[in-house]
Amino acid sequence: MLELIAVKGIYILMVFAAAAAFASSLLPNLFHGALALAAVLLAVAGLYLSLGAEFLAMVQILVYVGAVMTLVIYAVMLTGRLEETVTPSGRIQRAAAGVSCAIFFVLVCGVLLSTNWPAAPGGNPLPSVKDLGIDLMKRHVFPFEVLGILLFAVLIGALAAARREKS
Amino acid sequence: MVTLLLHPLSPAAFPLAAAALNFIFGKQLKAKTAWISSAASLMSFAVSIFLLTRTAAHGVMQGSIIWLEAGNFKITSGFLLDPLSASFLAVVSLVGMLIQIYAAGSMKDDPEFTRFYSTLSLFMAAMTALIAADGLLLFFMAWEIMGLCSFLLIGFWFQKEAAAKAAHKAFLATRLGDLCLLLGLLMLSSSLGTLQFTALSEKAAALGASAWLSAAALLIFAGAAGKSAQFPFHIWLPDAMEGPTPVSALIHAATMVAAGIYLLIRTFPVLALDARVLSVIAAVGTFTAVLTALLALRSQEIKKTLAFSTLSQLGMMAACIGFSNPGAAFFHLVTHAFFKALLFMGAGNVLHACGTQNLGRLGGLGRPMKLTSGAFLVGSLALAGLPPLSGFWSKEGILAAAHGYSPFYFGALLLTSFLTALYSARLYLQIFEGSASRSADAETARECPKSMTIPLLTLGVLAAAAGIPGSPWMGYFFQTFIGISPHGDPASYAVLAGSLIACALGLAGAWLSAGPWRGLGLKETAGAGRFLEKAGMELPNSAARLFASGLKTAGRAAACTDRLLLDGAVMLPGVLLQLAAAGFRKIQSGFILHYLLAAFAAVIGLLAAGMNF
Amino acid sequence: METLFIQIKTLLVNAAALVLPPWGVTLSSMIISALAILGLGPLIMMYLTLMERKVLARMQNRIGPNRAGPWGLLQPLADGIKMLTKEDIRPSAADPLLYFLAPILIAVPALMVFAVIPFGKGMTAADLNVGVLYFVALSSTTTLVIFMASWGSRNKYSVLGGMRSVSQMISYEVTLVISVVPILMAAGSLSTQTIVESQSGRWYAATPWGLLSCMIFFICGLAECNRSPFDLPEAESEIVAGYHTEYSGMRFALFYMAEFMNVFSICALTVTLFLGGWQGPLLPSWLWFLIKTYLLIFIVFWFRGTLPRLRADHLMGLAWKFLLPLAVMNIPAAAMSHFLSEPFSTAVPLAILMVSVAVLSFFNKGYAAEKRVYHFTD
Amino acid sequence: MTPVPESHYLIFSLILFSAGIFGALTRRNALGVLIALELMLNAVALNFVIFSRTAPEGSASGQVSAFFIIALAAAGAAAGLAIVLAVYRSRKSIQTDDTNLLKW
Amino acid sequence: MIFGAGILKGMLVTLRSFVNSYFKKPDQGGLFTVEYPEKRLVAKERFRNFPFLVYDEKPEDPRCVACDICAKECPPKCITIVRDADAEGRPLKKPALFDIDLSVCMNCGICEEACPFDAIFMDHEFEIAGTERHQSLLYHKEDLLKSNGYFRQIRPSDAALIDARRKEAEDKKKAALKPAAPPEKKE
Repeated sequence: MLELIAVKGIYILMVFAAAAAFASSLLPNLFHGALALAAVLLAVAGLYLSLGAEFLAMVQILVYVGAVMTLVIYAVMLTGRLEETVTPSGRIQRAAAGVSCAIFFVLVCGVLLSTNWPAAPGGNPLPSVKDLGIDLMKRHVFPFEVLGILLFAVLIGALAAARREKS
Repeated sequence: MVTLLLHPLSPAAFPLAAAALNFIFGKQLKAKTAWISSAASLMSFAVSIFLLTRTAAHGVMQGSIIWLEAGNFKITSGFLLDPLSASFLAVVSLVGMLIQIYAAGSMKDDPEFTRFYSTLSLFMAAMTALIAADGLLLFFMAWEIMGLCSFLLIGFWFQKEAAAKAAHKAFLATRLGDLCLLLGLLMLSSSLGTLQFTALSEKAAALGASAWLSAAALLIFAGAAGKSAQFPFHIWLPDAMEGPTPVSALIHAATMVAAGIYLLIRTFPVLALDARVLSVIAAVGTFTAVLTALLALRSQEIKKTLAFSTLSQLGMMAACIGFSNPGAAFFHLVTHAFFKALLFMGAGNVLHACGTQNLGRLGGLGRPMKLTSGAFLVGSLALAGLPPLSGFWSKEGILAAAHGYSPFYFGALLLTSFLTALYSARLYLQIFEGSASRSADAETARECPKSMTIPLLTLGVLAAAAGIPGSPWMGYFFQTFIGISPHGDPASYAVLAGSLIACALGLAGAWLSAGPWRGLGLKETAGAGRFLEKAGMELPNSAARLFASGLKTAGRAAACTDRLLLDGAVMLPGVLLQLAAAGFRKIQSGFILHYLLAAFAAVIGLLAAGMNF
Repeated sequence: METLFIQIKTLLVNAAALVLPPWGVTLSSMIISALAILGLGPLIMMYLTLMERKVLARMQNRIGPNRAGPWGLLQPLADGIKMLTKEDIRPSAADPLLYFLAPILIAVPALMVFAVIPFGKGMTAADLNVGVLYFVALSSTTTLVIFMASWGSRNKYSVLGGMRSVSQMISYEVTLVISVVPILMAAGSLSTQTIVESQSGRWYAATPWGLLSCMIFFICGLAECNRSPFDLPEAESEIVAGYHTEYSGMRFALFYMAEFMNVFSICALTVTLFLGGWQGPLLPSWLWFLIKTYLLIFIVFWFRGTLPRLRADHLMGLAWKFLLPLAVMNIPAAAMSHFLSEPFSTAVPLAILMVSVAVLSFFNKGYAAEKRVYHFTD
Repeated sequence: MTPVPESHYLIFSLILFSAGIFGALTRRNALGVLIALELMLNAVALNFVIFSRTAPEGSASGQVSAFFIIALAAAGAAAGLAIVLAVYRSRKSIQTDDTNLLKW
Repeated sequence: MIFGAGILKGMLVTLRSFVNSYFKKPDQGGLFTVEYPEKRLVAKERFRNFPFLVYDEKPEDPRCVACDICAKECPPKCITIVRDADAEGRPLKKPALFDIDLSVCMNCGICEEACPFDAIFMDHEFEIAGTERHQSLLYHKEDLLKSNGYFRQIRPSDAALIDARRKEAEDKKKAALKPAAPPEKKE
């Protein structure tokens, strides 16, 4: 019985996230868009939890909602006027985009439904945080280090780009 | 060191060194350049005299170095000293020396003094090198340098419009001749395989006559005609008088113009292969002689008259070669060098003395300029062909050859010699005889300084005595010495009588026209004179211009076809590309969203394809 | 006494078991602990406000609120009623969605964080094995809500205050997370329960690197909830009241509650991570926990009573130039102590930390104010 | 572990992805595009996690790659926003159709 | 630890004051707050608040003789006096009307110093809040009158001095009048 509630919860979460995703694309006010994105991120974190990836959910919240969204909103506040609303793009553009997205969706849906995914697993235990850490340090240690360097470089790059010129 | 000095090419080396010296240190040396080049020509004269005696004693001297070697193809060039070239060398270096001494006096106050002398020495070097050359290659190079020097010297006073134009015309005319010579030369070398004079004759004899060789011969004659100003190319010599008088004396009387004849003599064996070639040469030579003799009568200036007389004498020499008697032509060449240089120097003195050379304003200079008038008299009489003087003997040789060849040519040449006698005597009478009152500057005229008159006198003596070695009195020693061709039958009295009568008639005519019949018949002959002038001079000029304009239009036509076809072909793809680019540019609208949309559409396309609907 | 609350809960659950089907029982146990937290939260908040005013008063030789109720115990109730009755003014230009959502959303993470805190032995609402990370993640979401509040109220002061507080929270969050790393290395797990149990022998605060990371964690925690020396964003004297300028009445109460709950949770987490959580000799585990937490809270108010407010750039300078490098240096120190044998296991970390503190103090010399010398006119 | 079938999750992530693309295509504001980008990256990360569930015994590579995607997205966002700020400072507007200097 | 030394010293100060507040006497560092409504601070004698009129025996005849000096001297001019008249309209040495507008009065005490007849003094009573700003703060003669006993009670030393001086003046007058007239004039 509890599972049923959980499943219902997940579907509700999905619907909420989908709505928030479309809201973030359609809302004229960019700030609302950004917040809708935050809502989507939290929903996805919830989905990660439902998929058993706790560490990932927490990382998602910490990195995305904590840092990236703050950055985005900082940018929105710095660039947008206090009450500016964003002008939506031309009618043809929106129509064309809508049509192409719809086609894309239909195509991939076709693919999804036609292939038979392996049965929803009950058995194998989910990797715990420890397994994740070990795997990160063993098999994926190289990308991990490269990632560190990349983030360091982006840090400096972003500083240099956004810095107000001295002269 | 001594043997090196006496090397056959050293007569060329001295003037070359002098030319270089003058050219480089010209500014510092100033007046002394005259002494340097005269000394150089003196040295080359002395060496050539020594060489003359050696060749006379030991016979032909020959030596050559390998000029160019490519695989089995080898070109050698060097010197060939046989009696012909040795004697010509002596004559040329002697005349050159005298003229350089004379020039020192006449060109004294000219600002470009050093440039004059360095070019003159360069010319002497080229002339001597040409004479001593053993093959057509070195000969052709010297030939070209001479052409250059004549251009520089004619256009010496390049500030003067006329001088520059004359130099230009002379250079172009001779260039055309050189072109033909080069073609002929190449044809010869390709067919006979060699350019050496000695080898040339043997190979030609071995090969026998052929259209190719006769064409080559004709081309060589055209080259000689260009340089020696035969009929179609004679237009440049009268204008070349714009240059300073020593230049006219040296180049346009004695040496350069003679080079053409010397070339014909050297390549005579090839010319002789085909009788038709000889007949062409003879015809052209005679025609030039007659025509220019008539023109000489009309001209009013001393130097122009002398120029025409040179043309006619050269015509006679060419004709003589045409009559297949190069020896007589050479003998006349030598004597002509002496008295023609003398006449030109005389004209120079007159010009130097009274500043003008227009016959109408001259007259009665005999008394103030005794020496010049005396020498001038000897020169003009030699030109006329008075018996004891050199002119008679050499002309008589030519007339004998003409007589042997065909009576028609004999008559024509007799007419020429009569006309020659007529205008040379008239010239003398108009300048030096008659009343002094006619021209204002006649009174101021004074004898020129010693440095100018001495060369005049020596040439006077030479002009008088040069004929004797080739005369019967010395048993035709000169002809046998150069040994090119046997002398004609001296015994034919008709020839002897004909020349004597022609000379006498000419002198009498001159005396009459200058004295009692002055101005008689001038008007009647004016019309004919102008027609003659037009035919003789303007026609070839306009022909040349026509030829030039023809070339120009041909050039323009070629240019536009080139631009149209070639460039067009190249430009076509470029133009097409630009059109296409203009079309495609619209796609790049600058809006990121369009690009995104396009990219996304592509993705969908791929996807659809991937799922092979 | 020890398992008082656990017994209460089991009692309730058994009662529920009589009525509800099996799945209902687990649901009810969840709901009961959730309700406990929901009730505990505001209660804590109310009495923290009172405690704060009392402590501050005493420090300033004042008595503090003692009018409402015996010794002022009903003062929070009075405040609550005041908040409720106050007119709820809303700026006309305010963005309806953001302005309305902000106060609610600020309380949510503040409450959710309590799920992870082990109040006593076996008394953790939800023992996640990513406990600490859960805590840090949720505390980082508050920045977003502050943005909403400041931007939603369309007021220059609030936007400025919002920007300042967000930048402050971000810089201190980084140091907070890094300062926790040595403890996680020592404990070997992220779950708060195991961390507390691993401290049974020796509190982490007892070890040199543990003490240092405890101090860093505590200071950053304070900065995280804009308290005491770091309360620049809502400094009344400078920018009115920072991001909650435009809020009044119940909305402001929510902000106020969230702030105090953050204080409580930071102190609670400091206790669990460094001061041995509910480990204690005699008293029941939850009592120890509360004693330690309230001690720390007393220190927080103590800070509030003494320290002047930090200037904006000093605030930032402290975070990035002093605390962060120190926290980073702490990690190798902790590693050293773990791997080296006994005599060196304390000496080497101490040496490393001493050196790094000295070096950093030297480099940050510019910030330390010189000693003021007073010249009295003679 | 919830018995929610995988295809539902995949369809959801597809919806997320299409929303992201739609947003990217229609937003005229550079920031809007960045937001849409984050959305898309999230959808992809979700896919990884979905498939990590059926991964063979105990392998965490699905979650690790999702972890990397999150980190990279953060780096991307940082760089993108820095550039957007620089553009804003120089052009006073970040409407995508204003920044068309590179048009030929 | 030069970096943290200042902070610790400051913390110690506040901690000490926190602890002292519980264990120390008010004057040695403990709490000295007087919880106002229940406990009150004894006002110092010279404490000045709004003025009041003094009467000796009966409120009807106050010491004030309506000489109007205090009204003239009052900087904000908040005192208004109307001299009393007997039946025939002859002025009496008593004020018929003596109003002080307390909302204007600034408790400067100049009227007390200016009054030659020791009639007006500054009161210690400060809890005089009114329900509205205008009439309730306009005190009339009846509100202002207070007995000399009250005066002696709130300002013992001053009252003693003044009473002594008045008595002495009275005795002197009585002595001076005894030979001439009865002393009832000078109350």
